[in-house]
Amino acid sequence: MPAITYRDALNQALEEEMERDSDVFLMGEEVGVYQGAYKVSRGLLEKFGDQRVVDTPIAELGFAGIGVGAAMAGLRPVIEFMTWNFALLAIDQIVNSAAKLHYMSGGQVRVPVVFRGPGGSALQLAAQHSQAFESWYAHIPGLKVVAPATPYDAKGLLKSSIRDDNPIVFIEGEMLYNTKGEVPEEEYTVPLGQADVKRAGDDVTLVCHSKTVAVALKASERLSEELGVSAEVVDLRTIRPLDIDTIANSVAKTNRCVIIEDGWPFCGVGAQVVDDVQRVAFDDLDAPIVRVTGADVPMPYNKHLERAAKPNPDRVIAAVRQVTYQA
Amino acid sequence: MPAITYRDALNQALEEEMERDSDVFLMGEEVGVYQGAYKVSRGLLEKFGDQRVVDTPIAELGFAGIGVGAAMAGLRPVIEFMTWNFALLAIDQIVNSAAKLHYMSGGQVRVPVVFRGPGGSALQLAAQHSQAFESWYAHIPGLKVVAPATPYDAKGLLKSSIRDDNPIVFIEGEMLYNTKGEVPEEEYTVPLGQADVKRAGDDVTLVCHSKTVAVALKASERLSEELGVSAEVVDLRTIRPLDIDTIANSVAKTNRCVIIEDGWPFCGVGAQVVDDVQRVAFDDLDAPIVRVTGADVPMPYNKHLERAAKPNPDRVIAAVRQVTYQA
Amino acid sequence: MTTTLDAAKQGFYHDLLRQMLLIRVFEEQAGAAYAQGKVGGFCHLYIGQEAVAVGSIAALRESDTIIAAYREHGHALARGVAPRAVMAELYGKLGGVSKGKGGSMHLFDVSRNFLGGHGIVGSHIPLAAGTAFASKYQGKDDVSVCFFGEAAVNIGAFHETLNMAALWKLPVVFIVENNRYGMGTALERASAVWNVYERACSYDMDEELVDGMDVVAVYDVMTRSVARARERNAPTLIEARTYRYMGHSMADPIHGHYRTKEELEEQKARDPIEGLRARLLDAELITDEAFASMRAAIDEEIKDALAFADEDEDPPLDDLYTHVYTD
Amino acid sequence: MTTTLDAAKQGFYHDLLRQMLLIRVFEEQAGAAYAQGKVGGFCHLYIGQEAVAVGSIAALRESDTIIAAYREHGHALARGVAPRAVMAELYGKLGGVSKGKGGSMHLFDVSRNFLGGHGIVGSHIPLAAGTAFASKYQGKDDVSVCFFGEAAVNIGAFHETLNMAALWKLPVVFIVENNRYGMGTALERASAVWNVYERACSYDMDEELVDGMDVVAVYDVMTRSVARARERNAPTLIEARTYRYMGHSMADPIHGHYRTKEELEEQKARDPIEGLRARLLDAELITDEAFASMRAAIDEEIKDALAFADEDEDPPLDDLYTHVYTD
Ligand SMILES: Cc1ncc(C[n+]2csc(CCOP(=O)(O)OP(=O)(O)O)c2C)c(N)n1
Ligand SMILES: Cc1ncc(C[n+]2csc(CCOP(=O)(O)OP(=O)(O)O)c2C)c(N)n1
Ligand SMILES: [Mg+2]
Ligand SMILES: [Mg+2]
Repeated sequence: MPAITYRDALNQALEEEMERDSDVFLMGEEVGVYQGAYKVSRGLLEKFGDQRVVDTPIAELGFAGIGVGAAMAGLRPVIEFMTWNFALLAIDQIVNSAAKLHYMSGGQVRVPVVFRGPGGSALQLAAQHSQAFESWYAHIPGLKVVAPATPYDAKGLLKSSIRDDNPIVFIEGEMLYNTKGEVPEEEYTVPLGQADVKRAGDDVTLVCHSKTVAVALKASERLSEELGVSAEVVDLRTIRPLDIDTIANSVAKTNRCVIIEDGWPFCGVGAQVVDDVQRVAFDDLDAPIVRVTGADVPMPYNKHLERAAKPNPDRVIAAVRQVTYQA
Repeated sequence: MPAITYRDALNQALEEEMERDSDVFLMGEEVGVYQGAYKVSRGLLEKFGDQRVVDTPIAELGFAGIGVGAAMAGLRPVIEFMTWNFALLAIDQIVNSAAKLHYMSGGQVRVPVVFRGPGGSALQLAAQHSQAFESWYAHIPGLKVVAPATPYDAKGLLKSSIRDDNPIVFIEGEMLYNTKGEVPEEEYTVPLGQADVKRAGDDVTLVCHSKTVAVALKASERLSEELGVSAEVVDLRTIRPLDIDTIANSVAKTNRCVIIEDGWPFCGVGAQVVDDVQRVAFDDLDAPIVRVTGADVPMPYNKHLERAAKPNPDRVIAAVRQVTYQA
Repeated sequence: MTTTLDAAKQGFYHDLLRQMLLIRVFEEQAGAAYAQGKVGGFCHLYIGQEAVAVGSIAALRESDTIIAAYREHGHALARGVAPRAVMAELYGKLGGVSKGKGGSMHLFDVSRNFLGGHGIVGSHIPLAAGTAFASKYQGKDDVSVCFFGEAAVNIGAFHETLNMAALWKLPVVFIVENNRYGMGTALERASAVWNVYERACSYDMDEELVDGMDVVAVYDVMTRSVARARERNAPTLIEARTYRYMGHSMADPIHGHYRTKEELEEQKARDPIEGLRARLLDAELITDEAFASMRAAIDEEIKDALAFADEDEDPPLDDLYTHVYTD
Repeated sequence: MTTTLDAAKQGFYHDLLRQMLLIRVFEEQAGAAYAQGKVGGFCHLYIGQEAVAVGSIAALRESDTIIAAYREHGHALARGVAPRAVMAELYGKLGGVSKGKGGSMHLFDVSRNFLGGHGIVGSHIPLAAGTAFASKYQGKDDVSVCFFGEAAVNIGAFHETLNMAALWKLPVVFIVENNRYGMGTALERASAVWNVYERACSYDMDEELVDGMDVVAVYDVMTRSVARARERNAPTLIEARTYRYMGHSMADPIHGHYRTKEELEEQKARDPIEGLRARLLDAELITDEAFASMRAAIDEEIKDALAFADEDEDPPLDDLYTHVYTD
């Protein structure tokens, strides 16, 4: 299998789905002429024309709503937010329109829209440009929330998202666009709602998603080398619906759990995982579940402070020591 | 002490703080001439004039930002959202401006603004008007989140919020405005960040806030009568910062915990309480923590469906049976 | 009234009159049912504004899309939704257009391209541009029509959407129903520009001002506006000057702090139904007998609707969990 | 250039020239430092637009408030913030204006009423109306000035704010720096109206169009706009036509898909610094020697700023947790 970047994997998913279904179109800031702020849409304008690759004014609320309206009328819009930080301006359309129309209309209206773009912190972008909102969207019934960690998952999950009849919040890792991984040449999809065991292990379960999967994998290597601890790495892939079975099965085996996420701790994704795990696997747990999260602060610009604010293998290892009482 | 309504308690807090400090002003839709959509600001326009009680156009993003700007310039704005559902349109100003300016400016800028209004579900207002967003705001470092359950707490906490130098999200219970409770005539405040034991008990801890405090209290009465179970009711009052000590002390005594909230389950306030409790009180817990939440659906209009979607004493009692293994 | 009647159109005029009267009687009965507690939540009556929905929707064809705000009973009825289905929805019954899940504010009938029924001010404006975008994308010549109040022009969604609708030449007609008040706020206290239609200047969009109490004038203006949209994708901003006879919603006072009883009575002299009836009598295009039997038939129809809504069943409790996601 | 020079103002012209040149040299060096990896994150240079900040800020008094977007180095320098403090902030150092926490996009100097430095397009527009509201509330006659790009006029915050600023007569001046592009999107592809100043029509607000490459013209227009705000609380929308010489940010191409090298060269012929220098030479109001020594002094000042930023220390790691809340 050829190794391609996460960016190109997303680009392939968009191109293939637009090829497959003429109802699919891409709309957002700089997606066309500029080839995408992060170049995810490179070449699509040239291939599909400006009716299907639509550059918008800076008007997140407006074009998100236009996307929802187009979906109500039967199209399959892919709405790109240059970053999810800016989607706060459009959140009324995502939460009050997209997530509720099917229910409020007694099942008459369908809203097959995909909202996508990079989320989480990057490098020195400071407080307003370094935020992870997975837990917010996952709080909302009516939405599905996807956050892939690898090129393979990114492509497969985006294709499934575009084909899904529900509104999807698809959060890409801004720091992952240049990462490479194997992606098959033949057609495939990755189903929504299934976590993936990225590494098998026996002693502790590391739950992670998006950018923190790499952190967990690095930590797990060092854990086996340095502490002889065998860690199992569970990549959530889809945050909502959450695949609690895969997590519970792992914890039933390891009896210990550490949850890693890029975002803030309070009511973060990890808090929900803790809630579920302690309920379904209470007797399996030999230690409290420990979380490794982004620091509970607005992201600072200075690079040393920023580094200190992010989850890293050291902090994961320290957490594993805690849950294995090797402190 | 005279018994007054939650609405009048809030009205008193506003009037007293506006009396005390001329930098305090109230801005929002219908707060003046119309006397407030829920009459919380009744009489204030007549008393303080239209420079300090400002009716706005329907422009949540704009007037929330004007409030933040006025706070940056040294005033103490109280920005009323007719309901927190509409604040989704203003959330960029709350999260990207108010919550971050002090940090981004290296401590130079202060944003002493209070955003307030009714939250949670009321009666048959359907999906777009029946949402509880406590967990969203509590996710954000830089914000403090308050959700009082009684007239006494409402008045005391609003006065503390107005005097606080940080941006405050003050969520009132739409269904609580007409509820009565004793409020002293003399000046008092309730400090932010302190939970309150609304009922002492030994067998199980019921954690709740806002509207669900009444549900927990009702349930606790029936628990003692019907099951001989003595429940301790802990009212969070402030969601962020969370008073985990009071909760942990209670659980250390009861060894069992049920969390009740009006909002959706996934990444709700209760999820964070579970996360904290299982970590600080792991060995105290004799059973998994169980949560009673609003149904994980957009709120339906039909009154029977709506009733079924909300937490009630029966569901709390069922949860207590679970954690006390009396199922 | 400005328009002159054309004897050849007698049947058409009778139809307009019948529709307006149907809405009037329906709303009077809906108000009565609300007072009896049979209708819950927020109920915004359309009495006084009938000519706007009836005159404009009469200029559409069935394949055109209609999107309205929460004051939309009249628009649904003018679109041909059965009074039974609308009343049953107000009662929250299974036979309601939205299966009892939407209620008064969220009427949907996809079979008639009636797409709600939206409760967040301004939020449905981009949705209408989105359905218009879809029509153009699909190569159809269907037009989308969006109804909203004069207070909604001050919110961001209006601005963002009108700019994109004009920039992209979308087949959409925006109809501002200027009833002079947004809840208790007079237009002059919320908007820097008092002629709402002038807002079109910022988007280089066609504008129209019409007497919203003259159903024939509304029909004429709408006819040419729809033609512009259908034939050359040119959007229009129409301001229809009308008046709301009742309170903002059934929970609000009819007059008081914000408007006088005198103003209300004065406005009622412009009554759209009485106005057309009188003109038809003058022109000898209707007889008192004909009008009386029209009225009698309508009374029957609404009585039937009330009976149907009364006897219809509530949705089963399982419906609480259906339609959150498509299946 | 339209304005004619007045020999009596020689000193003033020299000062304008010096400030523009200081910004130019600062930005060139900031760009070089970015290329060396000493400046991180997003860095938006102001080269080409110097006349707008310098000419307009020269018309203010110290107690007036300035709020800008993320392309604000020039505004901070024109406001008198030391190059050392700005450069150190770009380097993320403790001696930076925002203590290294804000970076290039978030410069704050409260002692100079310079309130940022904001990264969300349009979000600072209501903030400026808010500081203007505070000035009027406090009975001061200080004016607030808000700088933003032409692409920001299409977002909701612009619309909501201008309406309220005009409706409430707030002492604020809105300056649109029309550099023809929002990232890679030409004004004509984002806005239905190509004369940005015409947007004032929707708010019945005073408007001004000025050559943003003529610093004296900007000063004159700003002087009368500020007077309107100070003397009769009349806000103004100013469109200054200018041009950005560099890419949108240091991460973006200078030309390519969205604009040609030829257009860039053509625009450089309008250079504000070269233009003023040439006119002063013509008018014999400056000598080559005087200009050369002015340039030499500026080179020194920027060299010193670079050295300072280089040697200055990083904030201590504890700073990660300070300024989240006030203490
Ligand atoms: C964003 C938002 N803010 C506030 C409200 C509360 N609200 C409902 S209707 C209304 C007034 C709207 O007036 P207008 O647009 O003129 O329509 P009308 O009710 O007169 O038909 C307000 C403030 C809301 N539903 N949405
Ligand atoms: C709400 C929002 N959407 C998108 C962005 C990404 N973005 C940053 S600057 C910019 C272009 C702004 O152009 P303009 O307003 O003309 O200012 P200029 O950069 O030309 O000075 C965009 C799209 C953002 N920061 N905020
Ligand atoms: Mg109105
Ligand atoms: Mg620009």
